[in-house]
This record gives sequence, structure tokens and C-alpha cells, in this order.
Amino acid sequence: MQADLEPRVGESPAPVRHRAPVVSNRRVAADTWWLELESPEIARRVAWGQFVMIGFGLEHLAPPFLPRPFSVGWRSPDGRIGLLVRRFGAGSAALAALRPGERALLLGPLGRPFRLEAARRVVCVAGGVGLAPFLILAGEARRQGLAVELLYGELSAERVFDPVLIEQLTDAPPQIWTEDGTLGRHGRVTDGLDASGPVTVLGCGPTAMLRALAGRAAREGFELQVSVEEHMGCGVGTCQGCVVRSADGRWLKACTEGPVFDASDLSWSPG
Amino acid sequence: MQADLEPRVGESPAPVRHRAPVVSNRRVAADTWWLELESPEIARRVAWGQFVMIGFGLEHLAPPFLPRPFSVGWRSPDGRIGLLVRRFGAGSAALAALRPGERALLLGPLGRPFRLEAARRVVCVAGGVGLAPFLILAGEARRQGLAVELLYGELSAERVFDPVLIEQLTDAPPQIWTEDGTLGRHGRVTDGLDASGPVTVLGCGPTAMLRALAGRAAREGFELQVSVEEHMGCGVGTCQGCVVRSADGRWLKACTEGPVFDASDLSWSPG
Amino acid sequence: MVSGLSQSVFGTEFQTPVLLASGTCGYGREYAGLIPLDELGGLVTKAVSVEPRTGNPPHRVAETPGGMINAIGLENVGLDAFIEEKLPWLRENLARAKVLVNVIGRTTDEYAAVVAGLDEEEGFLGYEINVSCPNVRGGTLFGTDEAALGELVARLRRESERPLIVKLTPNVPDIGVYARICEENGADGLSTINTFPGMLIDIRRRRPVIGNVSGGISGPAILPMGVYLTWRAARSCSIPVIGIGGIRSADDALQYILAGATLVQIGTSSFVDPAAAVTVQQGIAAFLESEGVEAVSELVGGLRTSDSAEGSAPAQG
Amino acid sequence: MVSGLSQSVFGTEFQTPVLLASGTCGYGREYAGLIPLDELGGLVTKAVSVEPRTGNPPHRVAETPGGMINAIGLENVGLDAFIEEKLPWLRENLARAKVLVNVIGRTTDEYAAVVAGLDEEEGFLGYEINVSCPNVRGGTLFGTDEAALGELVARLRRESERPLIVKLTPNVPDIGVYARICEENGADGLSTINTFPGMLIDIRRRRPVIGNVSGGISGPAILPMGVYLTWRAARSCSIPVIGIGGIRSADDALQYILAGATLVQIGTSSFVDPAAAVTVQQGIAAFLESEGVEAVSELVGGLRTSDSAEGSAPAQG
Ligand SMILES: Cc1cc2nc3c(=O)[nH]c(=O)nc-3n(C[C@H](O)[C@H](O)[C@H](O)COP(=O)(O)OP(=O)(O)OC[C@H]3O[C@@H](n4cnc5c(N)ncnc54)[C@H](O)[C@@H]3O)c2cc1C
Ligand SMILES: Cc1cc2nc3c(=O)[nH]c(=O)nc-3n(C[C@H](O)[C@H](O)[C@H](O)COP(=O)(O)OP(=O)(O)OC[C@H]3O[C@@H](n4cnc5c(N)ncnc54)[C@H](O)[C@@H]3O)c2cc1C
Ligand SMILES: Cc1cc2nc3c(=O)[nH]c(=O)nc-3n(C[C@H](O)[C@H](O)[C@H](O)COP(=O)(O)O)c2cc1C
Ligand SMILES: Cc1cc2nc3c(=O)[nH]c(=O)nc-3n(C[C@H](O)[C@H](O)[C@H](O)COP(=O)(O)O)c2cc1C
Ligand code: FES
Ligand code: FES
Repeated sequence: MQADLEPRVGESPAPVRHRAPVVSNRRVAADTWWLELESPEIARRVAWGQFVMIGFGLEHLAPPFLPRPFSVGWRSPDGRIGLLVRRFGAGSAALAALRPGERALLLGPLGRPFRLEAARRVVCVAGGVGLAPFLILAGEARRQGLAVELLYGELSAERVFDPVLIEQLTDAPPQIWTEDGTLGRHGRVTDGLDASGPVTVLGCGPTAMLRALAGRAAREGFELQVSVEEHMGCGVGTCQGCVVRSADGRWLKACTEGPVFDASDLSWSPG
Repeated sequence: MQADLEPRVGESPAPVRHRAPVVSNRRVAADTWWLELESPEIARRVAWGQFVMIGFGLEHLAPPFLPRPFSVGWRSPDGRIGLLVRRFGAGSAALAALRPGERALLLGPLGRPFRLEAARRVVCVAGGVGLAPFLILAGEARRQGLAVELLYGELSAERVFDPVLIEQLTDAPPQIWTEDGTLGRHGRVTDGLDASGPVTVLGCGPTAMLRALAGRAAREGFELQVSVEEHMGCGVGTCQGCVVRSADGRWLKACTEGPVFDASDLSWSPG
Repeated sequence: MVSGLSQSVFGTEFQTPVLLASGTCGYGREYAGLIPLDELGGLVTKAVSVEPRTGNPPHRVAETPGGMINAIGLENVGLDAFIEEKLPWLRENLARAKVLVNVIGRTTDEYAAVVAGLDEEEGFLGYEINVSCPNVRGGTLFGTDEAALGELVARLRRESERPLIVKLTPNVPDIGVYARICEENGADGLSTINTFPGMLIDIRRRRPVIGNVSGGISGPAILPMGVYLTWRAARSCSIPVIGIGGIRSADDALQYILAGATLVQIGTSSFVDPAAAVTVQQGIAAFLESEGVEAVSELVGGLRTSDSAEGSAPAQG
Repeated sequence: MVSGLSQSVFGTEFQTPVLLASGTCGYGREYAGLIPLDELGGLVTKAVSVEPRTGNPPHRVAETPGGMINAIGLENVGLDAFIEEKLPWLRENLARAKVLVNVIGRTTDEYAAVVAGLDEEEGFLGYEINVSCPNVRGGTLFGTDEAALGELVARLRRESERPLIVKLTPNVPDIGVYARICEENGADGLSTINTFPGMLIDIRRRRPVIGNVSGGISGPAILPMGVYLTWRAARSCSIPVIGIGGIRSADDALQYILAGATLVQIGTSSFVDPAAAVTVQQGIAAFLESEGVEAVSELVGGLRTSDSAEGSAPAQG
């Protein structure tokens, strides 16, 4: 029923919509997959911290019926992008089950990227699959000569994305933390953060982690950018579904005004 | 979410419900697939003219959301059953796309079979995939020594299920008719029916074909059993969704009172 | 079945909160041998009217996005045949599962005749009154006409002391109004919800797919509407509510229970998988265990909301 | 676009019958460059209220079986900012696609203020009045209160000579009653339908998923309800009807058109695939060609039914 038409897409900065073939999809840790898709236009244009909406199109009614936002974790010169997919509910489970040759409907690149300044040290703090945007960021920024540190926390060893692969993608080994101490350092990843001196801290992970970082940033006075998560309808600013509270009590759209925000622009009171 | 539990199933004649693995699924003619599933219990119990409800279970929301009735076209001693699937709408298209190893949810065997008497000649008149029940019937009845003729009509050659395969399954070559004359005899399959002498005619195919047969049966006075089609909800008599009009103006359930009826028990007025 | 699944309600004990919905389990017997009927909470029979009804021309059912449409036309054998042919099987074969008889009529008198005619019989617990039936006086459904509904419930209350459960119609602006009318007129419980009016068109033939032109929509598609209406109904009155609509998993059933349902019913899902009700009640038991909840009764109405949002009619958009 | 797709209605010509629905296309600009907006029939803006509205807390959207729930809370920039920041883009960038402004209010006066405030502006064709808003007098929705609806439509008619289209609420026993009230009070057309009230519960947290507790259900799940309500509305009045609800293909759109819709709107499907509206209108063109139909206008209300079944309220079951 659904035509396989690719409608005229506009000039940058409008996102592109296309059916992208799956190149590979590998289980890389407990409940975690590395999904590579062929998407030359998105690969060419995506900036660190941007995301795609990924879904299965209009004939698919089971989850994901609505497309889901996923950070772009990697891009290759030959037009592939990589997503780090954690199986959470039924929607991500269906993405985890994608097989090479099958297609997903992509819309992207979307959202505002992390903003880096060359003069400053950059520390990325990743909780769980909040690692994804820092794979592309650390890799590309280091190759541009920026000093980037990567702290990566998981609950336990079985969930940790292969450190060798991380090193390959990012050009340096990450500092790994597990809450149960089964791999790397024992404790919360935020414990590893040394934010002294001129530094830009980037955070991506569970809200509780981001809140802890934001508390420290406020107390210690360092610059903090965070990538937030919220349910999304459209990903492009039409539905107003994806709001987060700003520090001055307004609603900001995670999809177009974020997902990366200055932590000081957001409200961090719980609930 | 859905447990892969197989609930206690009762004694015969209650149908069985189980997730059956696809053994093979081959395109055998234009828009036509031969689907083999592993279903030992149904294979053991099914009688010619009975059907199964086939669907994908509760997690599947796209067509077929409701399971679809399909005549069992074949069974093997080692527990496989064969269905002849014509791609019609979205539901049958999804069945046509099934791959080996994937599972479908089966409920069967269901419905009343054709009733044959040893003393009589049997002529099967099949229109399109109405062929399915006659593959199992002709094969098994002939091996029991009954004289069975098989007339099989399609619109045109490209849709004809491989005559060699039919012969293998049924132990004798069918008489093939195409409406455009591109294979076998030219014309309607009902034209080929010689119903003289003591004969039981069995019909399965489009309603227009069955109506034509019923008209001749009434005029010429031969015994005619037909297998009818109607939308089904449950397949087991609970929903009353699948009714056909009886000769005396009542509604009969195609799933439990049919799908095989004496043509004289049904109303044949159109609409 | 795990003891934590049982629910005391309508003066009896349901061994599990899961029943089969009216019109989707015939008169029970059709599922005999296929599923362990007597291990369920119970079942609700196909509608029974005072006279037999022939029902609608085909097609009577078809698939819709994430659901189905049906217009059976309330075909049923009628009161006498129900007592003679259907009730004995239920009486003899169900020792633990409870039976509710779904009742329909064209007039208050017809409903009352079914209840009066059945009341002395054995083999069932009580009545589920299907008020999504056109009232010959006026043409609207009993279930969307406040006066007719009140009168009907009051009348049936006089006919019987058995549990009297009214099955509400979903397409009303505020189901709470109808819930209160039922309670005030003596109903013991409510079932929410019946199907939504809908229609499916064969665009090439330019004809309705369904012989009756329109029909009722059921299945997963209506789940969130059913949960909402159950929540509204349960908050609007103090009689027990049975949650119905689109349930296909324990998670779905638990949504209804947290919204305020004491029992739930499974309809369309039994067509998709006859084991649905069994799977759902097993899944509820597993949930109780994993969450450390002793009895499902502790979850009924356990939804936590902040008070501000609760009262208002929801704006759309 | 193929000429057979155009529809003459509301005193103008829509180049195709396919519009984007309110709340799912922002103020147009958000889709610029992504889809060829100016090749569509048109779009309906996000609701505009006289003052800005902040909307509801998150989560505001979530997936439901075959659809979605939303409770945005009618967040919008308000009349003044709409005129200053949003309307100019529409005026300057859409030469052929028509724009309807979706209007909301808490009182008749608030609705009237938006219409009066916009009426002299350029860049839009007319109004779509969203009556699924709670009326501060009484608390029920304008769209489920016959008196309030009649008064509202009559008042807005006095404020403007532009096309005035009333977008009806689905959860009423008989939408025909509301259709006639709109017609009698001077509406030029109807939009059917807005979302169905629904709810989704996170069973582990025992909390509503949606910040506002309940929300509106849209998407494929509501398709057959929308087709039915469009058919009932179109048969109950003689003003044009815009069909809305769950459309994701040309086939779906054609169901609405055969049921009586002159135009259709695509909502949720644009989230699933931004190209949905384009695909739908191309598919309608292909259907016209394959069926040898010269103009889509020939199909409007072309459903063939036998007369017997048409009038009655459908029994459920
Ligand atoms: C900008 C952004 C980037 C993200 N990047 C990643 C990533 O790199 N890797 C990763 O594993 N996950 C990522 N996520 C989360 C991801 O989008 C899903 O929310 C998550 O996979 C759970 O979805 P589900 O379908 O499995 O869950 P479901 O079972 O469908 O729902 C469970 C939960 O999923 C979330 N959810 C449901 N519907 C939506 C919706 N429409 N939009 C958003 N969330 C919804 C809700 O939290 C919901 O309670 C990102 C989210 C955002 C906003
Ligand atoms: C007893 C019986 C045996 C059958 N045996 C075969 C067979 O051997 N091979 C074969 O190819 N087909 C067989 N059919 C037909 C088959 O069940 C489907 O109707 C057909 O495949 C079209 O379904 P669809 O999902 O592709 O169509 P859809 O696109 O879903 O619908 C198109 C049409 O399919 C039919 N349909 C829709 N829903 C249902 C439903 N719930 N139950 C039944 N029909 C429905 C209607 O005619 C509908 O207009 C049999 C039907 C019956 C009743
Ligand atoms: C085929 C069919 C027949 C039905 N018959 C009746 C009936 O006779 N009486 C009644 O009250 N409800 C009847 N219903 C409604 C169901 O009992 C139930 O309320 C509805 O289907 C919603 O639940 P579900 O989504 O789980 O199916 C019928 C539903 C279907 C699908
Ligand atoms: C996120 C969202 C926001 C909406 N906002 C509005 C609105 O502001 N005004 C309005 O009249 N309808 C609003 N609607 C309803 C849609 O315009 C449409 O009537 C409904 O979604 C049904 O169509 P669909 O199934 O194609 O989505 C909104 C719907 C959604 C999903
Ligand atoms: S997801 Fe629609 S506005 Fe952000
Ligand atoms: S399909 Fe349900 S009674 Fe026949």
C-alpha cells in the first residue's frame, strides 16, 4: 500500500527522510546492540550530539509505531551511521531484532549538537547508552586535536560496550565505572569527574545522573552541557510533545531547542 | 510480553493451538505460495476439507491481526502440513512473506470435512486456490482406492499451481482449465464437469463458480458438496461471525457447520 | 491458580480476575477442551434476548487497524433455548469459573422478561445487562439515554436479587453520569466498555465491508479508551467495575485494575489466540510475585495521580 | 498535481483534498524543506488562543496500540505572536496550499477575540474551531454541550465572513445532532473528528504515563470510528465535511471521501512518516486513474448502501 517514494527533500538544514538499509546489527553487551545503517546524507551532515528518528513506516502498527529518537553514535566516510541500541521496551526490542538488508525509516539529522571550544578541555560523562553521542564526539574531536576525556558508567560489567571497540571508535581508552565494581572503577561515573580548571563537561545518561552533574556544575561553577531524553512525537518541532522545563519555568522542546542544553538553562527540580 | 506457553489442550475433537515453525515457503505460481509448517498434531488429525486458522499471535497488530482461515492442502507422515496461499490483501501477503524458522500461530483442525461414499465416483471442481482441499482429498482418497477426478481452473497459465506437483501430491494428473486458454483447456472449469451417473461433485472456489455448480446440481440432480468462504473471527463457533444463508433462510456458521455444506442446504440467491 | 489472584466481589469469590467477554466465548462449550475454562475467573455468555434473534447479514466481522469490527446483530437462541440447551452445559461443566448471562432487549419489558425467566435457574451467578441496544421507544441506545437507563436498571433490580451488572456504552461525553445512574438505581456493578461504533469501506466496490453498514470496534485499538473510561466510571461511583477493551496481556489487564477495575474481561484477543485469557491471568500472578504484592485486590484503583489533573474534562490537543 | 484532485469548497479551490491536521504540523514552517508543503491541499495550524498557553507537563505523548496519546495542553504562542511570528511565514511561503487557523478558547468571548483579531489579516483562508475545549462555564466541552455549541457558532458567525469550520468531538452518542447545530448556526463546514479521550498507565510506577493523566487518542486505531462519524455527520447536514482520524494511505482517505468527506486531514501519520500526506495524495491520483474516475469530487459521499440499514443506531454485538 505504502509507496516506496522518496519525497523531494529540501536544502540543509532540513532533515532528510529515507528508508535506510541495515548493514549490520550486532549484540555488543547485555541488552545492547550496535546497529549500522546505510545513510549517506545523514552520515555526511550529522554533528556530534544530533539524533535521528528511527521507525518502520506506516504499515507497521506494533511498537515502534511512533519512531524513536536515537543519538547518532558514529558515521563513516562511506555513508554508514551507527546507533547504540539498548533493549528497554517493545520499541527498542524491535530495533534490536533488525536484520541486515531490512530497512528502517530514518529522519535526520535532528536537534542541536554539543558546542565545543578549542581552548578548553572537554570531559564527557556517559551513563549507559548515553555513551552513544560521545563515541562520535570523542573520535572526531580528538582527530581535530581537542583534548577529550571520556568517563563511561554502567550498572555492571555485562552491560559495558566493548572497551576495545570504544577505543577504536574514539582513538583513546575510556575510563570505565561500574556501580557494582565488576569492571573498571567501582562506583558512580560522576565520582570520576575532575572538573577543575577551564573545562566543558558534557553529560548524557539517566536524568538522575544529569541532575547530579548539574548540582556539581552549579556548586563548582563549571560549564555543563547535557543531552536530555523526553518522549517525542515528531522530532522536528511540530507536535510540542517533547518538552523539558527551563530554569525560568518555560517549556523547551528537546527536539529542536535540544537535545543538548546548557545545564544552567534547565530546571533540575525533580518531577 | 506474550509467554510462549502452550496451554493444556483438550481431547479430540477440540482443536489444538500451537506455534508452528515454518519449514518452507515457496512461490509456486503468480501470487501463489506453498507454505509448509511443522504441526504434527494437526497433521495427524486433519481430514480432507478441514481448515486451520493461521495468524501471528497477540503482539502482531498489522494484518493479519485476526487469524485467517486456510484449507489444509496436504499433510505428511512426519508431521508437516501444506497450505496454498494466494496473495490477496495485506493478510495473505504477510503469510506469503513468512520465512523458514519463523513461527505462525495455528488453530486446527477445524470444520467439517467432505463426506465421501466408496461406491461413488468423485469429481472435484476447483477454482483458483480452491484447489487446496482437493490436493489432500484426491491424494488420500485415491490411495484408498476411490475414483477421484480433479478439474482445476484458473484465469490464466501464470497462476496455475505446477501440474507436476499436483500429480505428485494427488497421484494423477489434474484436468486443467484456464479462462484465457493459456494452459490446458480453454474456458471455465465448470464447463468440464460431466456429472452423469452416480457421482458426488465437490466444489471449492469463488462464490460465482459455486453458484454455477449449484444451479447445475439442482437442474441435473447430482449430489454436490461445496466448501464456502466467509470472514471469520474465531473459527470455533463462538463469535457467530462467519454465517452463510441456508436454503430455509437461517444463518449457518461456516466454521463449525461448514465450511463444507451440501449445496442443497444453502441459499444461492445473490447478495 | 495462585491464591493472590482471587477477588471477592458480587457476594462471591472469583478465583481469578479474568473473564471471557460476551460474544467472544459463545456459551462456553465452544471452547471446551481447547482452553481450561474452569480455571478462569469466569465467562459472560453471548447476549440472550427473550425471543431468538437471527442477526445481521454477512460480512459480520472484519479486521481494522489494531482491532476488528463486528456486527453480529445480537444473534442468539433466545431465552427458552438458552435455558434448555446452553445453561445445562455451563452448570455441569463449570465448578469454579463464574458465569454471567449477558442480557439484551428492545424494551424494558423484554429485558425484564429475560431476567425474570432466568432467575430461578441454576448455573450462573448474575446478569450483565448490555445497554448498547436501540430502545424501540426513541431509537437511541438505552445506554446513552439517561432516563431510559435509570428506568431499566430500577426495573431489573426489582426482578432479581442476583448480581446485576450494567455494561456501559463508551460513546458518551461523560461516562460518570451513567455510572451514577446505574448505582442509584440499584446496580451491583458496571462493565466498561462495549464496542465503539465504526465503519469500514471497500473502496473499489464503494460498499461497506460489513453487511450491517456499521458495527462495533474492539481489540487493542480501544485499550487506552477503555482504561480511561474505566477510571472515570470507577471514580464516579462506589460499585465495582469490570474493565473491558483491548486487553491482550497481563500488563494491559493491570492497567485496568490500577484504574479501578475489580475484574477484567478478554474479548477479541481470544480470537487472535484462544490462550489469551490463560496467559493474562498467569502473567498477573507473575507480576504480583515480581512486585511482591500479596493479592491483586491491593492493586485495584491503585493508580497514583496528583490531584490537580483529575477532575477536569480533558482538552484535546 | 493532477487536475482531478482539486476540490472546490469553502468558496475556493483546494488543489488536492489532503491537508495536514492541527497540532501535527506546527505552523507549517517546521516542515519547510522536508516536504513540499505548497503542493498539498493545505494545512491547519496549531490551535491559537487569545493569550499564550504554556501547556501540560511531560510526558505529553506516548505510543498506544496502533496509535498514540497526546496531552499537549493546547500550548501555543497566543494571538499576537501568531500574527507577528507565524502568519507572515505562511503568507509568504504558501502560494497554493490553503491555511486554516485552528481556534480555541475557554469562553465564547475568547474564541470570538481570536477570530476578530485575525479576521483582517492575510495569509489564511478561514477558521477551524476546536470545540473539544472545556467551557469554564459548566466544565463540559463546548463540543458536547448542545446549547454552548450553538451559541458559540452563532457568535463566531457574526465575527467573520470567512469559512467557519467546526471540528467536532467524537465521544457523543449521535454526532448528527451536533452537525445540525453547527449548520443551523451558520457554520460553513465540519471537521470530523478530534481525538478520543484515553489513558495509559505505567503499571510498575502505578502512575499515568501522561503528565496530564489522560489525553487524546489518535492514529490508525481510530480510523473506523472516524469513517463512521464522518458518514453520520455528512448525512445529517448539508455543509461540507473534512474527514480526519487515522489516515495513513490513499485507501484510508478514500474511505472518508466515499463516506462523505470533501477534504481529509493527516495527523499522526506525519509523525510516523513526514511524507505521509504526499504519499496519500499521490495514491488518490493513482486510484482515480486506475478506476477511470475523472475527479475526486465524483467520489464524495459515493458509498452505496441498501436503505434499510442506514438510519438506526447500531446495536453492539
Ligand atoms: C535525543 C534522544 C536520544 C536517544 N538516544 C538513545 C540511544 O542512543 N540509545 C538508546 O538505547 N536509547 C536512546 N534514546 C531513548 C530511546 O529513544 C527510547 O526511548 C528507548 O529506546 C525506549 O524505547 P522503547 O520503545 O524500547 O520503550 P517503550 O516500551 O516503547 O516505552 C518505554 C519507554 O520508552 C520511552 N518512550 C516511549 N515512547 C517514546 C517516544 N515516542 N519517544 C521517546 N521515548 C519514548 C518512554 O520512556 C517509555 O516509558 C534516546 C532518546 C532521546 C530523546
Ligand atoms: C474455510 C476457508 C478456507 C480458505 N482456504 C484458503 C486457501 O487454501 N488459500 C487461500 O489463498 N485462501 C483461503 N481462504 C481465504 C483466506 O482466508 C483469506 O480470506 C484470503 O487470504 C484473503 O485474506 P487477506 O488477509 O489477504 O485479505 P485482506 O486484505 O485482509 O482482506 C481482503 C479480503 O479478505 C477477506 N477477509 C478479511 N478478513 C477476513 C477474516 N477475518 N476471515 C476471512 N476472510 C477475511 C475478505 O474477503 C476481505 O475483503 C480460505 C477461507 C476460508 C473461509
Ligand atoms: C464478535 C463480538 C460479539 C460481541 N457480542 C457481544 C454481546 O452479545 N453482548 C455484549 O455485551 N458485548 C458483546 N461484544 C463486546 C465485547 O464483549 C467487548 O465488550 C468488546 O469486544 C471490547 O472488548 P475487547 O476489545 O477485548 O474485544 C461482542 C464483541 C465481539 C468482538
Ligand atoms: C500531538 C497532537 C496535537 C494536536 N493538537 C490539536 C490542536 O491543537 N487542535 C485540534 O483541533 N486538534 C489537535 N489534534 C488533533 C488532530 O488534529 C486530529 O484531529 C487527530 O489527531 C486525529 O487525526 P489522526 O488520527 O490523523 O492523528 C492534535 C493531535 C495530536 C496527535
Ligand atoms: S518531538 Fe514533536 S515537538 Fe519535539
Ligand atoms: S468464525 Fe466465529 S463463529 Fe465462525
